[in-house]
Amino acid sequence: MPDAGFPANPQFSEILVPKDRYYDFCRTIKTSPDLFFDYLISLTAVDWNDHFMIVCHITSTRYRHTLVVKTRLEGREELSVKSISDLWKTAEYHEREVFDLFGIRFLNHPDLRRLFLEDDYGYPLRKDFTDETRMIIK
Amino acid sequence: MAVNIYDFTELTRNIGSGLQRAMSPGWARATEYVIIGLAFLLFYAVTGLYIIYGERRICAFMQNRLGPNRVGPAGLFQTIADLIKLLTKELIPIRNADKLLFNVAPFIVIIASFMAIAAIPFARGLQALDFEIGIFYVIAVSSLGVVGILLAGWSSNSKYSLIGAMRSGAQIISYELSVGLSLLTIVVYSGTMQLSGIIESQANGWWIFKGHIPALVAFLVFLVASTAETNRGPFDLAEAESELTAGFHTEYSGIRFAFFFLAEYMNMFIVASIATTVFLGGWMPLHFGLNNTFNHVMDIIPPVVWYLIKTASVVFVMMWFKWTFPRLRIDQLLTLEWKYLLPINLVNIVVVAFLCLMGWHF
Amino acid sequence: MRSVINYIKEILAGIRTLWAGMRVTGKYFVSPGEIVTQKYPENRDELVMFDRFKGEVIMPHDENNQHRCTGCGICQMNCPNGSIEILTRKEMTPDGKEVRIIDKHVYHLGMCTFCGLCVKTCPSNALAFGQQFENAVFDRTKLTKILNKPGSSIKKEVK
Amino acid sequence: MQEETVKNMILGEDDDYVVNMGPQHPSTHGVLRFEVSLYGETIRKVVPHCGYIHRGIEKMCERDTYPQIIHLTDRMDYLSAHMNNEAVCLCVEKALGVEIPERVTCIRTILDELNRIASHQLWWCAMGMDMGALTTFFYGLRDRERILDIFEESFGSRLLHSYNTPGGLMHDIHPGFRKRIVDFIRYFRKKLPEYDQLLTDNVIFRERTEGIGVLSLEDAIQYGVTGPSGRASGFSCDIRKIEPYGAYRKVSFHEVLRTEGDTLARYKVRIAEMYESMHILEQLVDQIPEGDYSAKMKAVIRVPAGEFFQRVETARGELGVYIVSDGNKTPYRIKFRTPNFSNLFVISKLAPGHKIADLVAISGSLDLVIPDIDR
Repeated sequence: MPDAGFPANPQFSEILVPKDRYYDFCRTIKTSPDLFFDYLISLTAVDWNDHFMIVCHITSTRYRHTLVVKTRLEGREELSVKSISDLWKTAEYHEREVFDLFGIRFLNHPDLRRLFLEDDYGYPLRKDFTDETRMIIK
Repeated sequence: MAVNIYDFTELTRNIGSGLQRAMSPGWARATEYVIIGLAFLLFYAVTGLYIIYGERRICAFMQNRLGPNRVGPAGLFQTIADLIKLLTKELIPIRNADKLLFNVAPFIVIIASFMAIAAIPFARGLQALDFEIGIFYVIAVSSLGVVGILLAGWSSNSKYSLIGAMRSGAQIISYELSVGLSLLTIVVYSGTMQLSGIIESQANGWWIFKGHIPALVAFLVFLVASTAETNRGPFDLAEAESELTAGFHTEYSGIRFAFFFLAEYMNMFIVASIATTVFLGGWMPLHFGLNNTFNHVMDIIPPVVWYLIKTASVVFVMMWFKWTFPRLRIDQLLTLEWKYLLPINLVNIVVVAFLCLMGWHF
Repeated sequence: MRSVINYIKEILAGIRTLWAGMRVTGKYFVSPGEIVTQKYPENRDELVMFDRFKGEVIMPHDENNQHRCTGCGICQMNCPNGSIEILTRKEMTPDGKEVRIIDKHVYHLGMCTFCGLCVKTCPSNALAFGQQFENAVFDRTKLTKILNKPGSSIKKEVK
Repeated sequence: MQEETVKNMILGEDDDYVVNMGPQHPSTHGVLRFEVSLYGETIRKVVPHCGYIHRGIEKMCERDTYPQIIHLTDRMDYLSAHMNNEAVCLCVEKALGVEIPERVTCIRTILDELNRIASHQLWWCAMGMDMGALTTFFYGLRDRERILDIFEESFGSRLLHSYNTPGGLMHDIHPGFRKRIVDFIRYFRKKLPEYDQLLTDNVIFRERTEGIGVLSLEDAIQYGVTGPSGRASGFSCDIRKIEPYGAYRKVSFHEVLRTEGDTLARYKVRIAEMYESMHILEQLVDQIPEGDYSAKMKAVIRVPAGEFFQRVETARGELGVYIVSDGNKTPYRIKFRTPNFSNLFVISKLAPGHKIADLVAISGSLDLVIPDIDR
C-alpha cells in the first residue's frame, strides 16, 4: 500500500490509511489468512481541531498481533467514511457511538441512529462543543 | 375404631333452633346467612393477613433475614398496617381501560376463593356447605378465579397484563386436570365425593398412609398442581415480576390490588385445606397403631387445631417451594403438566381402581 | 420399556436436585444463628465504622479550636468536581507581614464523590474523613458545610 | 447515504406485538430498554436502547487531571471498580515509564480478584432473581458483604473505592487485610457448594438455561463479546493470559473455557472463575512483599505526547483504555472500550426465537452493567 503512512507508536504497529482505501484495507487484513485480524477491540475517533482521526484497534485471535488502523477525515462538517460494520459486527455499535458523539457519518451502515443522546443534542466529544448548563468548566 | 370427636352439628343446630324460636323462619334463615357470611368474612381477612405475615417471616428466615419485626410484638401487626395503607391508597384510574371489567375482575377473583372456603370442613359439623359432591364443587369454584385473572389482564389494556393473563389462563386450565385427577384417586379409594365423608373414611388412618404408594404419588402431584393453580412460585408465571413486572395486576393499585393479593394467599389456604381434607385426614388426629398413650394424647388436641396445623404445614411446604426454586418457563410449565403429571396421574388412577377392585386397600 | 425406566429415572433425578435446593433453604430456616440482619436504628450505639471509613470530609480541630489549614487551595485544585471552595483573606501578622489566612473552607457534601484526593494531597494534613454516615437532610443547602469552625485559628507548628 | 431515523421506537411498524422492557423494569438491572417484538410469547426481534444514564465520562476526563480521572472510572462498571481504576493507572504508568513497586502490583492483583469474586457473587444472585429464585439474591449479597468489609476496612468505601492512583495506591493496606482474606476464602469455599445445590444442579434451572441463547465462537469474536460470556463460547480472550499485567505473570491459574456458548455455559464459567480467583488469592495473599505503597510520582502528572492503549480484564470482559495525550496534565482524548458495550448488542442476535423468559435469562447471563455501556 503505497500511500499509507506509518506513524511512530511504541506499543503497536500503526498504519495510517487514506480515507478512500480504508474499507478495502480493513477487508484485506481481515480476510487475508496470514494476517487474520478477526477481532476489533475498539473503534473510536479523535478530534484534532482541523481534522478527525478514526482509530481502530484490531487484533487477531489466531496470531495475537495487534494493529492500529487510522484514517484521517479532513474538515469539520459533512464528515463521512465507509462503514466497516459488515466486516466486524461490533463495529456497527462503535460506529453508532462515534456518530453520536462526533457526528461522523458512516456510509453503508445498516442502522445509523444516535446511540445515547437526543437527536438535536450536538456532538459532545468535539472540542468546540459547549453547553453552559450542563458542563462545569474549570 | 371410633374416634370420639366433638360434633359441631349440635352447636349449630342449637343456634338454628334458638333463632327459629325468636323469629319467623324466613328471618331466622336470613340471620343465619348473615352470621355465617360475617364469620367467614372475618376468618378470610384474618387468615389471609396472617398467611401473608407468615410467608414474609418464613421467607426471611430462609434468607437469613428477620422479616417484619417492628409493628407490634414480633411484627404481628405488620400486615394489618399494610392493609390500612392499601385501603387509604389512591385507586389509580387507567385511561383506555375497560372500566367495568377492570373494576369487576378483583371481585371475581375474591368471590371465587370465598365460595370455595364455604365448603371447607374445619371440624365435624363446622362446615357451611356439605354437598354430596363437595370435591367437585370446590374444584369447580376455585377454578372460577381464572376468569377474574383473564379479565384483569384483558381490561387493564397493558401488554404485560395481557401476557400474564394469557399465561395464567393456559396454566390454570391445564393444571386443573391434574388437581382433579389426583383428588379422584382418593375419591376412588373412599367411595364418596362428600368432603366430610372423605374425612370420616380416614378415621382409621390417613389416606396418605393407608393408600399405598398411589396415594403418596397423588399427594405429590396434587401439591405441585395446586401450587401451579394458585399462581405461586415456581409457577408464578402470571406475575413473573422479573419478566412482566407484575403480570396481570400490573395496573392495579390500592385495595383492588389487595384483593388480588389476598385472594392469592387464600387460594393457597384453600388448596392446602383440600390437601388436608383429602390426603391428611382432615381434622383427624395423628394415630399410630391402635390403643396406646400416644393416640390418647393426640386425641386431646381439638380437631380444629389439628386441621389448622395440617393446613399450615402444607402452606409451609408451598412457601418452601416458592423461596427455593427458580421459575419455570411457559412451555416447560405445560410440558410438566401434559408430559409428566397427567400421564402419571392417569396411570395412578388405573392402579388405584385396580386396587379397589381387588379390595386390596384398607 | 427402557424409555419408561428412563422417564422414571429422569423424574427421580429431578426430584433429587429439587430436594437438594430445598435442603439448603430448609437448613437456613432452622438456623436462626445465621441471620445477618442488623437492626439498624436500634444498634446505633454499638455500630462502629472502620477507622478508615470515608464518611465526609472534616477538618479536625484540637481543644484550643485550632486547625491545620493554611488555605493553600491545593485541595480545591485537586477536587475533581468542585466540591471544595477556599475563601481566604489577607491578615497582618504582628511583625508587619501580610499573610494569607483561611476565611472559609466551603465543602459541598452533595457534590462530593469521596475520591479522597483532597485528604491525600493536603500538604499540612488539615483534612480527614469523618465517621458520620447519616448525611440525609431535608434541605439541600444544608449539605454545604463550612469546615473550619467559627473563631478557629491555625496551629502554630503548621506555619 | 443512510437516512437518520428520528424515532424513539423502531419496531412496531407492522403488526408486531411490541413490548418495552425497561427503562424501569426489574430485569434490566439498570436503566436499559429492550424493545421486544413478540409473536405470542416468542421473541421475533430485540432492539436495545441505551443512553438513559449517559454522563459523558469521556468528555469529563478531558477536563480532569490523571489522578482525578480515577474516580470517574469507578462509576463506569461500578461492580469492577478496582479493575477500571487499575486500567487507567496502568496506562498512565506505561506512558510515563514508571517502575511500580512489587508490593503495589501484588496488592492490585489481590484486589482485582476480590473484586471479581464480589462482582460474580452479585451476578449470581441477580441471575437467580431473574430466573425467579429470590432466595439466591440474599445468599449472594450475604457472602459479598464479607468482601465489601475487606474493602471498607482498607479503603474506607465499599463499592467505588478509588484506591488506585497513577504510580501506586492511595494509602497502604490495613494490617488486618491478610487475615480477613484468609477468613473469607475459608468461609466462601464452604458456601460455594450451596450455590451449586440451589441453582447449578437444579433441574428447573438447567431446563431454563441449557441450549438457550447459544453464541457461536465466530459470533462472539464478531460481536467482540469478551469476558466470561465470550469464554463460554470458547473465545480465549482473557487479558490476564494474553497480555499479563500486575502479578498475573507470577501466579498459576486456568483460563476457564467452555464450548457450548449457551446460558448455562456462561453461568458455569463464572462459577468456575470464582474458584480460580480464590486459587489466585491463596497464592498471593501470603506473599505480599514489603515496600512502598506507591512509586515516587511528580505532584502534577504530565503524560508525554502520544497514544497509549491498555487492556485489562474486568469481571465482565476486556476493558481497553485509549489515552491520547498532547503533553498536558489532562488527556487530550480518552476512550474506554468497555466490555458491556460490546456484550450488550449481541442480545439482538441471541434472543430471537426464544421466549420472553429466556430474554431475561440471557441478559442475566451476559451480566450487563448499564453505566458501563452508557459511560
